[in-house]
Amino acid sequence: MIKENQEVDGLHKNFAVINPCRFCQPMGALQALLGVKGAMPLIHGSQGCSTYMRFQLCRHYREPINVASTSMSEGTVVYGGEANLLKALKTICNEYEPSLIGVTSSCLTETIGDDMSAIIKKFKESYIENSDGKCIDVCADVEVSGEDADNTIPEVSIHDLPIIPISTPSYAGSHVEGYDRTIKALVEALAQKFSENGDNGKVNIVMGTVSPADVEEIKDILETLKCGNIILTDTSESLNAPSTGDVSFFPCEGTGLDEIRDSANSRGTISLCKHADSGALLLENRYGVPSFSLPMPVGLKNTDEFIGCLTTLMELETSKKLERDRGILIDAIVDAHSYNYGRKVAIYGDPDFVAGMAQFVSELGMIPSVLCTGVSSQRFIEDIKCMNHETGSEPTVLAGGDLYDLHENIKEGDIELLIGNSYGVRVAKEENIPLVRLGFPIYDRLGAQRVPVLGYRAGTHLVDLLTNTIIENYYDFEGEINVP
Amino acid sequence: MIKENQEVDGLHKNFAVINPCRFCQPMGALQALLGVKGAMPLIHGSQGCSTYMRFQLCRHYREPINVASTSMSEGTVVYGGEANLLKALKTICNEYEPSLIGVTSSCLTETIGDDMSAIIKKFKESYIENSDGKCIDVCADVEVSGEDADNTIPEVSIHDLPIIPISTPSYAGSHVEGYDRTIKALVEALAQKFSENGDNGKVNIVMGTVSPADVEEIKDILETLKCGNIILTDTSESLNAPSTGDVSFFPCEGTGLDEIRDSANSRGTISLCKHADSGALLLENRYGVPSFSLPMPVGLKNTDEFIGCLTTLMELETSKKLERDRGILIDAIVDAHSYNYGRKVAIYGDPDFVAGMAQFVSELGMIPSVLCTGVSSQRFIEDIKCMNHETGSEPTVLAGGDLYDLHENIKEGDIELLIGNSYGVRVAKEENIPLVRLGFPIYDRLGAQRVPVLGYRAGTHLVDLLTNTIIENYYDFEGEINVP
Amino acid sequence: MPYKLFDVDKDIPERKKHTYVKDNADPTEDIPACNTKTVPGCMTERGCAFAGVKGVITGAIKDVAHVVHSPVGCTFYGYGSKRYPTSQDMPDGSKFPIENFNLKYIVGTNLTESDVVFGGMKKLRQTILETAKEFPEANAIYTYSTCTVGLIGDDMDAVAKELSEELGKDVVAFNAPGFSGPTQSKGHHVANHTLFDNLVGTREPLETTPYDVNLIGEYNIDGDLWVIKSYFDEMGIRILSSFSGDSTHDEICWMHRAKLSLVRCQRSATYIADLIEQKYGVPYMKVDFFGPRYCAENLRAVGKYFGLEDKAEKVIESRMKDIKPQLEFYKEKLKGKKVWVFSGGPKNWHFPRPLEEELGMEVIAVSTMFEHEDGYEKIKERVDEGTIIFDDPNSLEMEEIIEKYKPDLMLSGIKEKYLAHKMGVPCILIHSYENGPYIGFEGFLNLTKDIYAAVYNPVWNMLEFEYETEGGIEEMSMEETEEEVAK
Amino acid sequence: MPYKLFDVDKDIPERKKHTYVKDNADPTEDIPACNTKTVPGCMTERGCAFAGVKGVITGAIKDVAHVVHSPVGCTFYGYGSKRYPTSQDMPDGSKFPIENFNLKYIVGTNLTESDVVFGGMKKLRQTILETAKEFPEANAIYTYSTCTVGLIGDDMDAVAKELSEELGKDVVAFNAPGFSGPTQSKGHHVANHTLFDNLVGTREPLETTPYDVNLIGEYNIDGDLWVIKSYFDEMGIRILSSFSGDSTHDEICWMHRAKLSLVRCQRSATYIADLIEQKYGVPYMKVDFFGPRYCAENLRAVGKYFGLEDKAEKVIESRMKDIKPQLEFYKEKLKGKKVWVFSGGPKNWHFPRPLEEELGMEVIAVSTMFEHEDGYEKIKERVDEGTIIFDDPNSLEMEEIIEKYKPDLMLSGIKEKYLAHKMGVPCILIHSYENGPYIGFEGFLNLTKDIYAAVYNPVWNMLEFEYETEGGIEEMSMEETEEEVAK
Repeated sequence: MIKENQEVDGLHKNFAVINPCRFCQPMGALQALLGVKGAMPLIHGSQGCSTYMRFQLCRHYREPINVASTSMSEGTVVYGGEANLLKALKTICNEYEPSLIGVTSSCLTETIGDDMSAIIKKFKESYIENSDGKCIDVCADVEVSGEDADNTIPEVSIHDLPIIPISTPSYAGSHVEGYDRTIKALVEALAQKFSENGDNGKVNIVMGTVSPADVEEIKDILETLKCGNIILTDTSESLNAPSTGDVSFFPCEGTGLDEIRDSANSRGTISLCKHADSGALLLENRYGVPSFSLPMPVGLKNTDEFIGCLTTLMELETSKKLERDRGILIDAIVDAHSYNYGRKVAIYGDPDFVAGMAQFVSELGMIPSVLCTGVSSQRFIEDIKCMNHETGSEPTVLAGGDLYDLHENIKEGDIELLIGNSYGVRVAKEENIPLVRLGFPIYDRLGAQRVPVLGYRAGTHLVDLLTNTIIENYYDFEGEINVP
Repeated sequence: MIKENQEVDGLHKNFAVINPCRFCQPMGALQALLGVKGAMPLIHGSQGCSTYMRFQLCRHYREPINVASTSMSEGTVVYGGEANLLKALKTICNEYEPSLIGVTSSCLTETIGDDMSAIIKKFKESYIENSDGKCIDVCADVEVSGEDADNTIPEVSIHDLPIIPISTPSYAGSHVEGYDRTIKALVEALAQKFSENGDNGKVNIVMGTVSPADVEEIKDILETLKCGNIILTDTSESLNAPSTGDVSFFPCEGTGLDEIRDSANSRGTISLCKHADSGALLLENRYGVPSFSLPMPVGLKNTDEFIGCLTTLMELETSKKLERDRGILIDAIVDAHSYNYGRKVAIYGDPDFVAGMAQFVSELGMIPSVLCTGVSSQRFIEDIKCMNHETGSEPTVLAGGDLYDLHENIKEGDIELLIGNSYGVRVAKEENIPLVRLGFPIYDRLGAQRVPVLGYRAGTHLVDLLTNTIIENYYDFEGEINVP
Repeated sequence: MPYKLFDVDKDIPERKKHTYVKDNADPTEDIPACNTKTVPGCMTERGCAFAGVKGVITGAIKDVAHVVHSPVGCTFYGYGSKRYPTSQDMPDGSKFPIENFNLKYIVGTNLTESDVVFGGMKKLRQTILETAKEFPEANAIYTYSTCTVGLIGDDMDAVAKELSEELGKDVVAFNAPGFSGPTQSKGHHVANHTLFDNLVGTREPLETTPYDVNLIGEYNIDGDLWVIKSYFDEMGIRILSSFSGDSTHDEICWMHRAKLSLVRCQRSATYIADLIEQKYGVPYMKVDFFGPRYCAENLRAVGKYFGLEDKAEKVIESRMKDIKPQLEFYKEKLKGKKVWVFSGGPKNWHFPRPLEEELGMEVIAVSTMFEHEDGYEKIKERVDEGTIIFDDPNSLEMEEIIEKYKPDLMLSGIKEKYLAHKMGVPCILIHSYENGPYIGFEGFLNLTKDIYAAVYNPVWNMLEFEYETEGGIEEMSMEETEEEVAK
Repeated sequence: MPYKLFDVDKDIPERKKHTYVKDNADPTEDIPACNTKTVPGCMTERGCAFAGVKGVITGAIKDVAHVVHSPVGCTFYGYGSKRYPTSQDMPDGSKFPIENFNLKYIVGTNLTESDVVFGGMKKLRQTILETAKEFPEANAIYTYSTCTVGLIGDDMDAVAKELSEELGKDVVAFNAPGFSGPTQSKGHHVANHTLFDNLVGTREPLETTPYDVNLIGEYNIDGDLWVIKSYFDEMGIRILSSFSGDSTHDEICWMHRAKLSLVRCQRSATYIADLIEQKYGVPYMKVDFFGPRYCAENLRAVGKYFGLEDKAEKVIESRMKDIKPQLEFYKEKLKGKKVWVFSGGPKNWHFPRPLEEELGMEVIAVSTMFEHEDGYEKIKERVDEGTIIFDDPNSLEMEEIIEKYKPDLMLSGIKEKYLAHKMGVPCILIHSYENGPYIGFEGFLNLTKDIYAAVYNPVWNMLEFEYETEGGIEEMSMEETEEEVAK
């Protein structure tokens, strides 16, 4: 049964969103920008936006997260945000010296209609490079006395510094669109064809809103296949960083600007998140880099599809290690099956995650029964319909739903397992269903950034995790199972 | 407080062992032999021994485990086990064609006093290689008709086949000694110095009774350091095998016989299990290969010690990846600390595991409060005393204890976390303490063979695991923690 | 020639007589050789006599403390053995204070080298005394010989006798060292005789009714006993004594007072039914409650014995109404699937017909690890022509069976399960179960569901890496690109 | 020159006036500039006005449904905010049917593009009606403006008024869009006035006593309120209304009937105490219960007001007896450790003296993100000379403080915590807590334990990879070898 928000009588409510299951666009923009080495995100809006989002990101990743704000306030709202944006750009350029600034809009600045591109252009044009490489004259409201001059030269000259406007109105779409638009904006602004038929021998991978550990798994797979790659974007180190005694105010690792520039010369782009393939399509349309939008490679079939697409595109042989990992995943699924089969599962989160995970639990013999995503996506509904056709399952699909809808639909069924972020814990507790925490945010456990789901190897750990949750909750017979 | 079994008044009982915390020696022998490529273990005893042990191994690893038996019975016991052992060797040689046979004794055959070396010698001496490479004439009690002849040539000629006797009387020591004796027997029988001052540039690593995933972690570390190595013994693939459609009746991967032979030419041997360093000492004494007995590298300090010893010995620089893994472990420990500090922990299992884990939980700010090992080991007691000296903790130490002692001592304290194998679940449930399943056997969860504890990276996952168990049980406040 | 030598057994021709292929023309006595010693070095699935006593029979009793007279190993291996839960209900209506006491504790004498030299009787004595002190709630203490003890010759009966008097509670010694007999079956035999000789007739039940039965050879695996009990309760039949699932020590002692003994597992427990009949004149009936037809037939037989035919019919009717439509669904799905049954003993002749009749499956092979002649005769009776019946398989034979006959399913134990899985064949645990109970009507439905799920495990269709390029992805994608660019 | 420009701020010299280094010679009015707009692009830790209303004040009330009039983002961010648990106890002795209702649900109007163009009032109306239907147990509905709504100009008061009548329960609109004011403090102000204007005086308490107080500005973080309540209970003082920890909607409505208001968080809630005093003549007293000395002093003051001095002493004595010896132990360990306190507002002047007096720590820096002049004056009063007091720090300043002044501990929020951790400095959460409550006597002991544990986290001694070779392991080992070989 497909239930789209506000379109179906089955739902209790038609207007209210209760306990939302999606973020706003700027959050997706941050998730993308935090994988770009040296990038500073700047939210053009009220400072609450960046603070709330930093809060969510900090408590999930347990990392310092830096997001600048133009700190719009009553006075400035009336006159438009130009002065604030100019000043913010100046402050960031002088103080933080990033390699790129990603400027995202917000509901506030979209509503007042700021033309960010124009303001950025103005900033660059009216920017006067004084003797010490700082910009000082753009913002008329600031006086700079001589004593405040500094001789440090920013690593990137402000002339050359990419300052990329990204339109992310919070009142449309969700963080998924925000992520998509950001990837697109990055390649649009930076990618360059270096020669007519140039081929850098690499594959571009658009990751989607996955965990750093997922990026690491994909990079490991690419490494074992000896496949050159450009990851869009690579959060694997920036959002799972070691303690070193130092702190960085933007990703000190991640996708380099040169890599993004080079993405136009790749042999193809694989988007592991169908909802984030706009960048890939742009590269295809503008530079002829073929684009492949795949299901999130969770579990056997979807990973097979990724590996198949990748090896075909890049003309690679699969590796022995990958084959072994695949065999171990099969082994785990087989051994786990008697615990798992027929278990009804509810999954909520981003559309590609939910679709991928639904396919995976089907492979385990479970029954995906309630699928909820906050995003109202036809593509998602198609994916689920296609999966239904193959697996014969008929889940209740909430596209554009919220956690309240999820809860209402769970009350109706005999759900035995819940998969999603920490916000579902209240549903889980009330219905006494175990919750496997996957997705974003996970704020009530440690190490969310270290839990991967993509690829065969992560799939095996996921089998162990899901099965052990089932055993813990439904099988414990004096702690003994299957003692012959 | 140190309590040694049968020596201290504090214990309720002086004779009975209730719910044992150790296996018998042959089990340790199997754990070692299952990491040798092509090795067939043969238990010289009643068939119950091999069946019971296979059962324990199967349900832990969820893999087919093959262990042959000489199937001693009433009749044969009276006359000694020679006939059965000869027949069993013949059957194995002809039927299974292994690359090595490890013959372990049992309480039965030790009690009747079989001289296994002599019997094996007799088997080899009286062995007649007939035209088809099979041995037929050794066992007088069997008639072989012409039609049963076979033309298959065994891969290893029986003349050259190493058949190694390992004395593992079940009524002395434990599986830990059995493991130790087996490693020693393997190198004693096989290791050869190829040249006087020969140095193969490799390090020997004695793993101890750890999980396949632990071996994999150690191999990964050695690989990142580009350090040639001989693993004694390597269960990483044999006990975590993929589904391929085929089945093997002995480890199809693992330490090769050539590697064991070459171990005499290594630059040193590091035993990651102090109780299994007899093989290393033999190599030291006989071939001058220096031996280092280290604590099990669980957590920061112990892994530092391993890496320090390894890099010093092998004159290596530490790798960037290792440094990053170490930094991430520190990061995790720091972030986890407010949940963990002051938590009282009880740990049970093999002595090196308990000592290593006690050190690790101390690093997390936890208090190792009850430490129980089934092995009555002075070396273990020294390790714990040494740790106490450094950390200031004063755990109750049960050396040679059982799970009943453990339970009695837990009732006295305010233990908040239990770490050990599945048998502790009854204690955990009765006292309502969460159990983190580590060690052997783990029969009531899936994927025990895929849970590593050694090295920095595994340490980080262990921090996540332990901390999340603490959070799950002691912190859940409507699923929210630390919401500012 | 009804006997067959597996290809892999060319070098152990003595295995040939253990493998029989059913031919309807053969005389009844043509069955596999069985209950003989395993060829040394063969990878047998058999256990030892100690396992037969403690692991199968006595371990299921809820209120007894078990002392294994052994080095530490046997004690460990005997700990937390079969999955036979117990309730805390005692015959007098009280509650036993510890839940699943039978699974929670095992005691050992921890024999060491000096005991081997000087004898272990003193240690046994002290250990039993400590056991009595640590577990005052235990209503009896059972103690077990093992290989070492069998060799050093400790007189366990003497210790047991002495301590029974000293402690004022029964202490019973079981003399079945691991090396006794060719299989665990020897242990069953010893356990039956020891319990009969020492206990049966030593206590009187609190009350008796005309409908009292001994349910013998039912160990309550995954709650099987409780399924049968629910049928009997509805019929008005009372289980006076269970031997030994969810049983108490006292129940064993008053088995002689039942009106009828019912023998469920006829391999492990016919002995005691025989002995009770001989000594006390209590008749016994062999019963089979696996599969709806056998279950119905046997409930009718028991009902008839007590004049409770109507009540038996009611039980049968109500249960069949529930399961029949579902079984029909599954039969449609499982029709023609090939199955290999490999159990310890009687399940090998309990299951083949139900699998064929109710589910349309084809039993291609049956093997057992400790069955005797009488069991093999029953197996042979209940399988179709061509079915392979073999005794005490080794691992190579198992591989050959799977490779050559390609069963769609195996029913066996955990040691065999992962071999089957590695070879791509689903395996359902049949000693303990997957999602049991498996007995009776609803139990057979449970088994059926497990079978269906295992056979239709979606992963079987994904074993091979497959990637459909649909005519070449690159080409296709590039075309699209060109189209889009052309717009 | 009491003001200081951080090295990192050379290009934003306007930051200088926000950073003050205490000099005892300075006049009182020398404090950091505060409560002004953040420099755009500075990495501020400040939040917005909506957070100030819902996240701080109204979200703690247990029986109210919250409707955020916003695009989905603000609704999500406002969901499950501060860690303020609520009991299910209602003033009339009944139980509110849903546990922690205040944390469990948030409702949003899900504004989209067309609402931005055509206005969102209709949607707000419909959403509130649905909320009333879905949560019939809610005793009131509060609805919140956000940035978008502030710009498109929806008249939320009109909707609230209309629906209050239609639904027969209070619907209250809070007009504090995110962009209002320089910090979340603006939201506190709006919340105070809105609650006062709309609710206070609209209901009468079920009963009154001579010892009724309003406890204002106590939000029950990690159960702080319940600690204070236990003291008051022992003293015979009743919390008539809590503003707003574990409070009910009705309690707010009858705040005018208390005999005395006690203001705990004087930044976020003095407004309403003032308003109640002005309109209803209920006097108020500013109180501080953090740290044993302040807590004792303030309990005495409250006791004195009600003539309950003896009872106050009893409470103080009993608690001090418990915690004093422990505090002495920790003081010995924490003496001289340097701490930087960075809280939202008042905790910055609640904590420095207790940390110094009770634990011997040295407060090297204090910073706040939304404090006003009066708060900074109090901070200044309570810190030693040389302490850096700075307003609205940015991330580079935080790095500089840590690098230059090397605090042993930071007290702050979660966004700052991981920055500190990365730099090797332990950080204790002070908005919500680590292992709270932190208020009162036992709460201060909790804080102390958390501090001790954080400072003495064993991992701080292991940051550097160290390996002691003790004169070269290879050599040593080889010697041993030779000895052994020589034997």
